[in-house]
Amino acid sequence: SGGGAASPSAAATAVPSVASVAPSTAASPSAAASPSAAAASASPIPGGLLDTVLQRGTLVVSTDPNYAPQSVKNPDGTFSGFDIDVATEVAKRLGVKVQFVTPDWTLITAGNWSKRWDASVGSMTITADRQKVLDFSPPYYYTPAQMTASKNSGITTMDGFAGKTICAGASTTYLDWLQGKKLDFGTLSPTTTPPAGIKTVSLKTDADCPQTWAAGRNDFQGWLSSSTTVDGAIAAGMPVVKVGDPVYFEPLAIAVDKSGPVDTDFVAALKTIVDGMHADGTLTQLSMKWFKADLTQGP
Amino acid sequence: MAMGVGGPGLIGRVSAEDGFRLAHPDVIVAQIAASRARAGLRFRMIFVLTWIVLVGGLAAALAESGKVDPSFIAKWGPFILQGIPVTLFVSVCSIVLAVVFALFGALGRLSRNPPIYAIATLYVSLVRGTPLIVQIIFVYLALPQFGIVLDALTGGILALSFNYGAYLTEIFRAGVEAIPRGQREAAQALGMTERSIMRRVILPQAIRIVIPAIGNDFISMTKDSALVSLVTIQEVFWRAQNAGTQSFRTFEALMIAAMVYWVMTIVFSLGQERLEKRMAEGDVRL
Amino acid sequence: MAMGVGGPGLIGRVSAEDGFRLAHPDVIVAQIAASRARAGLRFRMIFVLTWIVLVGGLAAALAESGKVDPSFIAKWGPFILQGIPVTLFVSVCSIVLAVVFALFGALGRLSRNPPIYAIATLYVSLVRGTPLIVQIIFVYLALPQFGIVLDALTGGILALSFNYGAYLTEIFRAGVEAIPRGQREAAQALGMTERSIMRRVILPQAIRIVIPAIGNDFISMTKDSALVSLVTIQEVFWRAQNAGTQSFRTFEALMIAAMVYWVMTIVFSLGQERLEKRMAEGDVRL
Amino acid sequence: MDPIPVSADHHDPYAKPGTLTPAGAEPVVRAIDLQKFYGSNHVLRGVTMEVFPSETVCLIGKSGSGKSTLLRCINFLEEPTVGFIEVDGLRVAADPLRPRNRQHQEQIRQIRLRAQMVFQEFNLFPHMKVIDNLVEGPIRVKGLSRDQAIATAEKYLDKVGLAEKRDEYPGRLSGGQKQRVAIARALTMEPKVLLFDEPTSALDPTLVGEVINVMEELAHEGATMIVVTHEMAFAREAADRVYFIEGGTFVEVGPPDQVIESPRDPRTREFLARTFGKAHVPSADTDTALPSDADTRATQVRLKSQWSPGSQGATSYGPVGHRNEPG
Amino acid sequence: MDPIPVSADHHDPYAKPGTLTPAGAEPVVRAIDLQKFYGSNHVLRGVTMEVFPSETVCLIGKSGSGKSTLLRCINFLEEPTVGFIEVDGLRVAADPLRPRNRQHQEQIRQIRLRAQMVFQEFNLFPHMKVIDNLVEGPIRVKGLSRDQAIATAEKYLDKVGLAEKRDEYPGRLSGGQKQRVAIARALTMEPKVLLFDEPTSALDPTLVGEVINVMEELAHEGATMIVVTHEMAFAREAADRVYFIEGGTFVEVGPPDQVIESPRDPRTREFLARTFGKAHVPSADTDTALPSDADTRATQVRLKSQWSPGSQGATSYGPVGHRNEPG
Ligand SMILES: Nc1ncnc2c1ncn2[C@@H]1O[C@H](COP(=O)(O)OP(=O)(O)OP(=O)(O)O)[C@@H](O)[C@H]1O
Ligand SMILES: Nc1ncnc2c1ncn2[C@@H]1O[C@H](COP(=O)(O)OP(=O)(O)OP(=O)(O)O)[C@@H](O)[C@H]1O
Ligand SMILES: [Mg+2]
Ligand SMILES: [Mg+2]
Repeated sequence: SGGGAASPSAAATAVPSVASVAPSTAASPSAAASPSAAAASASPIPGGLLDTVLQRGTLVVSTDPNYAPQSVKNPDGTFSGFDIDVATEVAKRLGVKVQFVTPDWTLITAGNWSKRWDASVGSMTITADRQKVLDFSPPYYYTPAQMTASKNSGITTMDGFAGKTICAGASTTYLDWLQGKKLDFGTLSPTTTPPAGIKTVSLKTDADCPQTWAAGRNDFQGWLSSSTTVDGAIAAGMPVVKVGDPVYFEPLAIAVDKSGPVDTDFVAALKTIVDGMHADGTLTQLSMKWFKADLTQGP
Repeated sequence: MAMGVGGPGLIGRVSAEDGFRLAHPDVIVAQIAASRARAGLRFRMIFVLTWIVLVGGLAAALAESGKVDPSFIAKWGPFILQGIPVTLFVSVCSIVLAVVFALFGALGRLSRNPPIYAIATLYVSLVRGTPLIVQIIFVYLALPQFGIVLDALTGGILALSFNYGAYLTEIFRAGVEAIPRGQREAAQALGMTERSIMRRVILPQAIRIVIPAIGNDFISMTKDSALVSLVTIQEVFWRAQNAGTQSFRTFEALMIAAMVYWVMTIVFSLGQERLEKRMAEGDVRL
Repeated sequence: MAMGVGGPGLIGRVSAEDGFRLAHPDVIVAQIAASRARAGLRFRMIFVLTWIVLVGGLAAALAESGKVDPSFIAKWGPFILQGIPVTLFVSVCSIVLAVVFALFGALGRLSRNPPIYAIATLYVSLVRGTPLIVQIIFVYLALPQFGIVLDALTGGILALSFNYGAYLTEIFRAGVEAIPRGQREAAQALGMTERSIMRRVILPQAIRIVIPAIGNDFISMTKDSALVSLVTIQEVFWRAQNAGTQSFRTFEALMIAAMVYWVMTIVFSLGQERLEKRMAEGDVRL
Repeated sequence: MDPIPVSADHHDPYAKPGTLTPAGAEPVVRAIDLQKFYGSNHVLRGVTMEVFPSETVCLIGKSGSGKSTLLRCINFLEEPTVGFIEVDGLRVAADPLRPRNRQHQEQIRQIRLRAQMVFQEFNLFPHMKVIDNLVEGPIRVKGLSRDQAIATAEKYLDKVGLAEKRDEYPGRLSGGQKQRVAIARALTMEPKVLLFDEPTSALDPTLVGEVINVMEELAHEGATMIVVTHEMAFAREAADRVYFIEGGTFVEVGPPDQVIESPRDPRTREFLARTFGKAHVPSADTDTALPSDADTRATQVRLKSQWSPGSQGATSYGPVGHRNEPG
Repeated sequence: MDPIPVSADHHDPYAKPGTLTPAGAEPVVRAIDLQKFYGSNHVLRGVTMEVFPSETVCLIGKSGSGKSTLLRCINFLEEPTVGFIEVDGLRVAADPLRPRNRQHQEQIRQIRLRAQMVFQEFNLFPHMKVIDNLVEGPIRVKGLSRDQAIATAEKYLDKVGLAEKRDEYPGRLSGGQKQRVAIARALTMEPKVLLFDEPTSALDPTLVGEVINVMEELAHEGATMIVVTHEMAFAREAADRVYFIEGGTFVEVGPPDQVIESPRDPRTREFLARTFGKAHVPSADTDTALPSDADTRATQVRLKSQWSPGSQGATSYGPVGHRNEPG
């Protein structure tokens, strides 16, 4: 699941808006490998996803700009954020332009994109369930899932949540974990279990939870989200306190629709590009820029 | 001599000696009635058949194509159906509360006291001028700012009824204005006070005019209550979305939800039709 | 001799020699008119004052309480307002398409051909029986299953217009049925065919009856278009939610959105009133 | 038009106690120098009318001449522009410039319950049974107990011959029955004067008779009545005085055998000719005048001179009790 | 009731060519053994009627006697249950059990455009100007060019004296003007026969005259007309034959001076007495009968005997052109 928030000032750089397309200006260091390392290498499968993208010359990327600092739509209509920079760099290395669309998060995770967009560069957690409908690149970074409590609940330890109600965004892995479902992240699968006897509620997006407290409601006492979002909320003055260490780490990757055109070559190309970005420090640099921490190496 | 079409109608018999002999009037009446009944039956049968072909065909096509997973329906159907009592509870409470809002709203809109009229008009204008979805989230987030913290269910019901109250306000007002002027005049001529006239003469008649509209709004309400899913109320739509996203089968889940709502509205519409018929037949004619 | 209240009205003067002398009729008329105008003006002033006190007071209270951040409005206001053209575009396209749907729907509902009637009835029943939010997501997810992939905007417009088309279908049908039977008979008596009668006599009259309803539906549409935000259309509500979530200020963002919708509906309502007045004054009386 | 003098002491020059009026009685209704404007439309241009107890006066005139307006000003369903209304000694002056204050409103209510109106369109309350229509006023307005009110109501329902319709809803009654219930409703208030505004105009011609019969009965029993009507037969038979109004002023006033049978004013004559056909143009011998529409109905009506309490004409309207016999 | 023999060759025993009928002409309209049931309500019980060219026949009878039904069966606005309709040689048999097939529908359309109807309620198209009301039929139904249609329309609009209302909308016309436009609309179709269903019943009494004048004019110019009417003056003056219908059968048929002036059947006599007052009861000298409602209007109408082309009565209805003069 994606999730992160920061003050709008995090949107330091302007990135082209939905319709317009341009190479990344800020994100890509000179160390970037020569463009289209993967794209040029093998001839794409005719009619496949890679073929389609290269033919079109544009990579259409879905993003949910409700998650600062991963993805933000600025007041001027442009996008910015970690995911945006990653997507822009990926497109650059594919040798195509990038274009963003903004479907609802539940629609992205549901699969069956009907070729409306090519890939989701949206901090999506690789789960076994999602792998039934989506194909994933290797993780491009890992976010810690952070438990929080409302300031006036007085909760300071994980045990304090026992029997309380905890909020999470709809269709997130956080909600699944809280509801006791086994999260299958492969080697990174969490070993922790949620506090005993908790109840859950879900709001449309992660950021709705702390706002409910800020509004004065106390329908729930805890909130589970990515530490990046939590940091953003705290920075925005939400009455939130972190409780305990991260409960697990999520491997976040680029996703592609299984039901779409053949994508094996495209996924292979993604692997090459992501591995390259790890290797040449591009991802670390972007992580430091947006998160003030290096989240690209995992727990 | 005359060109033209058609022989005599079928009702009768032709004999050699006196040409055409007409059937007895009763026979004619019966034959025409039978022919009408046949035509009506045929119409209804084709109608039902068309529905079966369309709905059934669509279902079959989906099932065949493998796009729809029957095991999903078996697994999640009951979970979604459990939302029905919640949907109904929310709708019933909201319509009752909406009628209360509307009663006061309508009295305000009919008032000649300018502040009262202004307040009622602002209520109607604001509520009818903004999307329900905004209102629902707004009630959820705004009231607590003023120290009023309602649980989600109460808040959702309040938002829905506040919204429908505004629409019903105008319906009630129109209902009151539809009462012939003579009714008010007759009551005035008896020497009744304005209050009595409203309470004893105008409102009882207006309410009867307005009952069908309340019924319609109740039916809409069952559907619009889907929006309170946004504030964590686990009614049919919320459950469908939830089931859908969990199992990556939003399409099937929504289909089930749609069917649930469809059946509910059909049942309620039938109920309303019967109610209206009963009212029309009743002793009290307006 | 007589007990009672009040002296003669104020219109005239009392003189010593002949008691009360009445003013000239023109003076009476003018005095009454002036008194009426004064009362009307006073009413309107108190009305406006009440609105200002209520709306302004609320705004001031919020600003004072520190719950509302003016810098947020300054920063994100323009971003949200940029959704207005999208909202309008979606609404206009949808209402136009809805009228087309409704035209065919109404012809179907009036048809005596059973399959056509059945299809039109199914359309109306299904669409009016399920929540718009379900329909919007459904169109988005279901059509691609049959290989029809529409971009989000087209899909959203289609869903909205399909929905409103069903409601308008029934309004159109009622409009056609409101045309006096004599109109059809007169056209039949002239020897016109059923097609001509519909096209030349019934529909042109029905459409004029139905225009106010289309106007109302357009105004509702601007609000219901908020729901197409779910399928990625960046209209007012989408932008408001987005701005709100990013900066953890959903409450303020929704307040801005609500104001935008409110102003839009007020403007459109005024436009519609003028249109209706113009129609009522026009040469063509129905 | 020059200013008209208005004085609370103006008197109706034509008013004189009727045949049934107790000696020395004061008028029950006085409308003094009454004027009414609708916007700039000068509908009543100063009319003065006095009605004594037990009198029946008829108001006739063309459509739009102001008959209904005058009647509706008397019980303040319309606010008069200039002049005075006095009912049963209660006097209220016209006051069109201000809303009425509480004291005025109460006075007007008192006038209304003394001057009960019967409408052309009946205006029964459709959601109440007949009996509830009748007791509504007495209970809410006069503060009677329900039992008292029902007793009174039943008496008058019986009087109009509809005792058996007590628990019917108005929707189930014929037009004539509705109007008789409306009359009973007015009577149940036991008013000082009854105002009738074309009580038979909305009725099927075959139903006019039953209502006219009830009204005649009332007139002959000494009820005080002001009746706007086009039923000349009724006016001729039951009226003590006929007012012919045109353009908002009284053009001719007098007993029916003058105003209807031999009108002096050409406008009255024209009105009668136009409205009732030439058969109504005065002729020396009324009996030989040929029957017309209106006269066909008139056969159901007994002439005042022939009338005696308890006698029933050829057309009866059911059981009718008789109140106080006029002396 | 026993089976009635029905035969396509039945003839109207009363029908005979009218005063203006060309020699040797066949009937334009024949309704043969016509019966009509509404559900089990037996409204027409076998009527046979033949109308020759240039004849005017009037249909009179009580409300509910089946007058409108007969007229509406002739142009198939109602489907007859039994019998035949023949208009201008086109014959269509009743066929109530099946929907009409295409061929039948076309035949019926042909009959309709030959037998044009004028309705009580005018039924002008309110969204079209007067001229468009008139050309709609000719253009859509007869396939005329717009120019041709307008020329014809203007001719007939002029005939009914409303040339200057050409570009008005019907909403701006008086009732009488509306009905004259409706007549012009029917005439513009140049039909073989005109059917009038109480064309003056929806009119203010003061407007009846102008419509009657137009109809008289048409009758005298040799138009073939079947007229349902309560205007006895018109029937008396313009009709070649009067059919009195009661309970769905013709009770009395004959020239107006027989059926109206001296009816033989007691039912006819009762109808005339009840509907038109006693003034209509036959009397030896019509001129001395006292004027009544209907007669007041009749003064606007010229008697057939006095009528000559081009002459204008006391009340004219504007410029009127005259078609073919009857020989
Ligand atoms: N509420 C009103 N507002 C404005 N004008 C009115 C109103 N009521 C009546 N008038 C006008 O006052 C005039 C007199 O009306 P009124 O009803 O008193 O006539 P009337 O003599 O009762 O006629 P009718 O026989 O048609 O009932 C008419 O010109 C009418 O148009
Ligand atoms: N469409 C219909 N459906 C059922 N019954 C009808 C219909 N039209 C007429 N009738 C019945 O047929 C009978 C004759 O009606 P019709 O209209 O022919 O009478 P009419 O002689 O024209 O009377 P009027 O003078 O009132 O116009 C009446 O009893 C009427 O109730
Ligand atoms: Mg009146
Ligand atoms: Mg008729």
